[in-house]
This record gives sequence, structure tokens and C-alpha cells, in this order.
Amino acid sequence: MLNFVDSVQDAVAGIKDGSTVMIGGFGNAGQPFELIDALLDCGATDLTVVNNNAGQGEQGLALLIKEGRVKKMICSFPRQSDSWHFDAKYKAGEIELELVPQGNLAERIRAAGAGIGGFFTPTGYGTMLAEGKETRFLDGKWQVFETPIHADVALVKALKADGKGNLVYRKTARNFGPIMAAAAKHTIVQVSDIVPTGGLDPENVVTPGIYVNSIVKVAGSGSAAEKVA
Amino acid sequence: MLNFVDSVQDAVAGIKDGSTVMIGGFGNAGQPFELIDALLDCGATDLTVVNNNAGQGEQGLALLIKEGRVKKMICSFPRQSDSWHFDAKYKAGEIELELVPQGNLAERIRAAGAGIGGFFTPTGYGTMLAEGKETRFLDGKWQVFETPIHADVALVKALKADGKGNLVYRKTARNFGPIMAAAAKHTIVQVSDIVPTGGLDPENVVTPGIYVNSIVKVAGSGSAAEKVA
Amino acid sequence: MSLTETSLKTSETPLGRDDLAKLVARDIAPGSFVNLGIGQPTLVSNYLTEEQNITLHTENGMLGMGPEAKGDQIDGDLINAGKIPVTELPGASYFHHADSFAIMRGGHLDICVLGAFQVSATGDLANWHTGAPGAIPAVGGAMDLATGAKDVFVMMTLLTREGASKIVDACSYPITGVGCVTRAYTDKAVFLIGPDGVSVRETFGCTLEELQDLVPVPLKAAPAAG
Amino acid sequence: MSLTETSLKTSETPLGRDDLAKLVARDIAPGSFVNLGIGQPTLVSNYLTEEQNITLHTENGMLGMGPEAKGDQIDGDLINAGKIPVTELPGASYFHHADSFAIMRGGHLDICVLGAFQVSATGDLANWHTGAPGAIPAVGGAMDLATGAKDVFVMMTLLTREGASKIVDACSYPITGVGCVTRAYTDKAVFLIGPDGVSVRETFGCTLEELQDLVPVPLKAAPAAG
Repeated sequence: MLNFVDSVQDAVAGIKDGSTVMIGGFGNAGQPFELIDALLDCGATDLTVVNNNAGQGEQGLALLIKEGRVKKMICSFPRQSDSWHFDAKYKAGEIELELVPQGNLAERIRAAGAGIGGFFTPTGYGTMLAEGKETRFLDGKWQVFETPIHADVALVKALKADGKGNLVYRKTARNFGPIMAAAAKHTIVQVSDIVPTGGLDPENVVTPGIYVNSIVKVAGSGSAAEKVA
Repeated sequence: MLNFVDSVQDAVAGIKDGSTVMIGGFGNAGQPFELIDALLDCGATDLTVVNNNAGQGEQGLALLIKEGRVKKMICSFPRQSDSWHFDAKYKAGEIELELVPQGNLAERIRAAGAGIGGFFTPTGYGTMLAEGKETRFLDGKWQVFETPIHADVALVKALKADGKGNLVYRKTARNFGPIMAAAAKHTIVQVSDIVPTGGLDPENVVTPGIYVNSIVKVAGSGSAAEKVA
Repeated sequence: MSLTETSLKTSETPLGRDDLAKLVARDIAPGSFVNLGIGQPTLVSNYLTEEQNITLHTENGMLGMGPEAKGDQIDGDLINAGKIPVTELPGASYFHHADSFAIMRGGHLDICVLGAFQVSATGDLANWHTGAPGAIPAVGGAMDLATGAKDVFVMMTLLTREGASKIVDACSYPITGVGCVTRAYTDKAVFLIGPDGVSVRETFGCTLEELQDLVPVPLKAAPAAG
Repeated sequence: MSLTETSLKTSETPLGRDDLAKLVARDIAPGSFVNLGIGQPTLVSNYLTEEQNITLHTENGMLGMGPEAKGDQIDGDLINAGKIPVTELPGASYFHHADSFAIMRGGHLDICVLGAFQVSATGDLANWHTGAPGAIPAVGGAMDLATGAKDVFVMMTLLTREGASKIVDACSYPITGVGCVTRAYTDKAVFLIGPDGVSVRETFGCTLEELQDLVPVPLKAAPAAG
């Protein structure tokens, strides 16, 4: 059931300790910073977080990790020049890491939303990231069996929502939003703008409202540029 | 390499005997009638055709079947009130049928385009359409292993193309077009309108031009309504 | 409760197709996403109210489907899964077939309403194929619908023309899905199918005892709804 | 042809990074769809001509990527896989991550250009992980890029700082993909990797014989391009 909430605090209030939380975004583009900040404030801990990265600098996911609220990261690229909070926790053995090639990460999230129980992908075959995994020769190449990544909650940033919860995104900020919205039991979206039902062209809807549970308008969260500036 | 051709005859000229041909459309919506007619005229035979149905009445795919040019149909719903040409060939043992639940058909086509070697789906488990197929208990339910459907050629109808081959569709005529365009080695598209590059909003492109090989403008093929009328 | 319980009878006569559709429509929770199968289930849409705010899915690629199109509204590019021209409601969206069936397979639809030849005591559904020799099989989206929705409701007459119960111990027709049906709405009763067997929520024109005489599966009265 | 063949030498000196990028750019067929990896491969975009009509893919969700954004063009929502602000060309399109990697995994990209630590005689690529104890691994899209494109070109210096060949019999670093590299562009030579081993298309500042002294893999001269 879709609901529009007044604050990011209300939006994340139901997130429980031990949840698996998907967080959209690639770099700053599409990162729902305000929702992540609210998750930090709400106190939920023992989280498994799915994101392409593992936090950067002194903001968002990096702070969740710093505060010891993340027990496990599922991501493709944790190590960055400014991922010091993750690096420290990882070296101290205080955070678990499941490293997944980026396309397998995306496809595993997509599989969860699409009700696919598992799939074979050529990506990663023969590498240490496929060690111990089932392999099979299909369509002329060796492939690795991968399973869906489900989540309790997704935190997503979109550009606009209408009254039915349909979403559109902006440029490369679209990235993980649509597949995470479909993969999570409960999807929370921050948008720059809420338009009346009928205000989005049905041909151009990217995420249908069926995948959306809570929407909160965050002023000025339209472009990552503003965040960076 | 993308090319714009002047006639549906030129568009289908390269289709060889023995090809696997995907044909878009669900009912009349999205059926590339003019391309199918050209395929009929060009004489290619011994075809495996992938379509949701197996032809209706005295047009399009039904005529291809009537003329004995289709050795095998891969589809979800061959039997209809006016599928007499398929019915006759089937009862005479002159056409092979691979019957696939509609969603598995769509997902198998999608898998081919996405480079997925196979996947487990709950649809069909325990039914005669899963007989002899590998099954596995995943995510709390029994699932069936299904493999991608690749094609040599896809015939697709879209609304508009731009100079880069990007496509948009119209309402429920979108149906199989985007996934078939991605699954075939060579994708031929009939459109109502060709707009200059830059004439489609990058946010609203449904099929990126990378999936398109030949484009032909067919006057007045915008809506199936006109065809019916 | 005992088999002689008669308070289940909520109508003196069996329900007609429209009354049954009305009943199903009333039972759909507000805000639900619903797929109505071809045939009898389509009637349900006539009785959904605006207050219910139900969003209809059609598997050929749309959410927010409106009523059947009439006259000038008819557009060959806007059809439902039964290939009938329909309309578009504000807040609709279009998507391709793989995305559309992902909505179903992924368990995102709240309810799917389907016709049936038979429903077994454990919720197996048979609705796609008579299994008759020589019959040309055609499945369409039946198996996907049966497998995907959170709840699968069936609408059918309880008895075949020959008088045999369509609620059966085990399906004799080829099945569409295993253990998928959670509720069967029939002209004579509403059956709830759960892990502990088949219970009857209400009967129409018969007592539970009379109903049991027609149905070869042990029935019990359902606990009153909370 | 013999190992003493010297006609392969097309330059008297080793190539610099920009000259190498220019060479790669020239070798990309008109109309190709290309993904340029982070780092040195990005330089290739500086030498693609308008006549080539190349479409650049960035795996974070775009086709039709333009040059790096400058000044007022910078938009935080429009970045490449290296998280650098870029621009959009007419005819661009956006899509989500699963669709973007489907483009790669499905074999739709003509060419992917990547950096490398090592390339083996059978085309194995190592470019994601030093394998050093305590190093935090990070893979990103490296394995997807290595696996997906029709041709994987590598750009690298031939030798490490310590003077070891990066063309190796078998990779000592953890590999990114098996048998995926078809061509390696280095400062000293262009290597073609195929089912019958490693051949050299051209050399820069050395003869094939001198090159063979540096590389622990049997080399032969490539047949002249048709």
C-alpha cells in the first residue's frame, strides 16, 4: 500500500535491526543521501547493505559503516580513495564483505524482483569470485550460477513521482533505482517533486507504482550536482 | 551497423532458409504486418518462428504457415478461433510446436539478449510443460530450468526511430518488441516515423539503437486500429 | 463448528455470475494490484469502486488498465490480454513483456482472479488444457498467473454440466500450477484452501451438509472472519 | 615469415600514451559501439573522429556518452563509470544497471578497451586485483567488461616498472576473465591473440627479435592485414 510521508524520518521509521537494505546510487548520482542520514538517525543496526560501493568520505553510507551499524556489505567496488571507514572496519575484521561483479550484482537484484530463482552468467567464470560456485557450459561458454539478492527495504532516489507512485529518474542517476525498487519488500523513495496522477506520460514511466511503498519529497534533491557543490 | 532501407522487401532480403525468426506483436498490436508480408514474398522457408501466437485468419504469420514455410513454432498460445492454418498443419503433423508459458517465453527471449545462459523459474513447475526439465528448490519454491531463445532475425514494429536507431513504441504494442530486438542477431524494425537524431528524449528511449540493424518506414503503420478498420 | 452448521448460508439461491463477481470485487482490499483473467473474472471489474483504488494489470504490458473501450475510444494498440480494446486510466504505465511477467513472477500482484476446470483440495489449479486427445494445447499466461500472485482466486460454477464437482481431491485435467489457489468462488459456495484443507466461508442456496454431498473433499466451516 | 622480419617496425621509438590511444582509435571500425575502461583507455575518446560515428557506452547506464563535462556543463547526475562528469550527445539513451550490463553480457558491444596488469598467451586478463595480502578487493564492472564485448582490447605498457613482461605465459595475478583478450596495444608492439597463439602486428622502436627477448611467450609476425 502506497503512502506519502512528510519526512525522511517517518519514511525510515519502520526499518528493523538485522534488515537487508538496498541503497541506490552509483557514486553520488542517485544516492538517497537524506534517507541514508535518516537511517543513521533512526538507530537501526546489524544491517546488511547492498550498494555498488561501500561509502565514501564522511557522509551517507560511510557514516553508517563508521558507526558500526553495518554487519555486511554486498557490493562491487568497496575500495576507493576515500573509503577509509570501510577500509578500517574491514581490516579490523568488523565487517563482512560479499564482493560481486557489478553486472552480476545488478542481475541478481533484477532476478529477486522478477521472481527468478537463479541464473547462469559468464561473468566471473574462472576467477576467484566464482570459487566454489556451480558452473555449467551453456551457449558455447562456461557460466557461473548466481542467486537473487532480496532485500527487506530499498532506499531509492528518483526525480518525480505521481500520485500512484510511478517514478521517473534523471540521467545516469537512474542506475540501481528501478531494480532495487522491485527487489525489496518495502521500497522508500525520495523525490524532488510529486506531480498529480496523470502528470507522467504512461509511456515514460520507469518504475511503476506497484514497486513503491513510501514516498517523501526532499527539497532540492534533484541533482547530485547540488550535493557536491 | 545500422541502415535505413527504402522498402520492406529490401529489409527482409537477407533472411535465409532455416533461420529462426522472432516476430513481435500480441494479437494485432505491435505485429509488423508489412514485414511479415515481405517475408512471405521473399520466399525464405524452413523457418523457426517465435511469436506469442501462431497466426490468425488470412494474414501475416497465418499465411507463412499456410504456405508451409514454417517448420517449427515457438509460442504460448497457438490455438485460437481463427488459427485454422496452424491447426491444419499441426494436425497433419507438418509443423512442430514448442509450447512455452507466456512469461517463460518472454524471459527466455530476454535471457538471450542479456547473455544469460539459463535460469530457474517457478512458472510451469509440476505441469506437463515442465516434463523432463531440470527442477530445483530455490527461494522456498520448486523451479524449472529454462534456457534462452536466440534468433537470427527479429521483425519488430515500433512507433518512431531516430537517426541512431533508438526506438519508442505505442501503448500495449510495445509487448515483445524490446526483448526480441535484443535477442536477435539482426533486428529489422518497421516504424511509422523517422525523426532526426536528437528528436527522442534520451530518458524515454525504450530500445537503444545498439539493438537495431535495419529500419524501414511504413506509412500508416502506427496503430493496429487502422489495420483492423 | 460442525458440518450441520447452517449459519454459513448467506443467500437462499445459488449466485449468478454477476452476483459472484460483485462478491469477489467486495473482497479485494483497497489499494490492491489485481490481474483479472479472461472470461468470467473480467466481470469483477464492473463492481470495483473508485474508493477501492484498485490498479488492474494486464500481462501484455500495462498497469492502470481502464474499462473496455467503446466507439471512438477503440485503439488497436491498447488491448488487454484477451485482445479486447481497453482504456487507460490516469497513472497508467506501459512496459514490455519481460517486465510485465516479472511483475507477476516476482510476487508483486496482490490478487489474480482466474477461471478453472478443476481445483484440488491442496490448491492445484487446472484451467488451461482439457487433455483431450488431438486437442491443440495453448497456455498463454495461465501458468504465470497461477504461479505469481500473492493470492489466486478462482471463479467457476461448482459443478460441470454433467454434475461433477470441480472441487476435487486431485485434478484429472493437466494442471496449470501446484498448490496455488487460495480461494474458489462458486455459485454454491466460497471455498478457502489452506494448509489444513478446504473450508467453506459461505454457501448460496444450500447448507454446508448439502454442499458436502456434492463435493468429494472433506469440508469444514471456516472460522468467522476477523 | 621469420622472427627476423623487421618490416613490422612502424615507429622508430616506443609509442607514448597518446600515440597509442590514437592507434586504438584508428582501429575501431566505423559505427561501432564501444566501452572505454577507466584510466588509459579513456584517452581513446580524444582521437575518435565524427566520421567514425562511434557510440560510447558507459556501464552505469548510458549509450551516446559525450566528452568530459567542463564548467557549466557539469551535472552530478551525468557521470561515467569512473564517476567523472560527462556530457550527452544527440541520440543518447539512459537505462538502469541491469539493462546496461545486459548490453555487455549479451555481446552487443563491438569493442571494449581495458587497462591490464597482465595478459596471458591464451588471452586471460588480469586487471582487477594485485592479490597482495591485506589488499581490499574491488572489482566493479571489470569482469563484466572482460566477458561481454565481441573484442576486448587491452592498452598497457609492455613492461612493469621492474622490467617484467605483462604479456605472460599464465597470469600470476588473479584473473578478470578467461581467454577474453583479442588484442593488446602496448608501447612496444601491438599483439594479436588468437587460437594459434600470439602474433605481432607491428612494433615500435624495436624489431620482432628484440621484442621476443622481452616477452616469455613465443611470438610470430601476424599476416599482413587484408
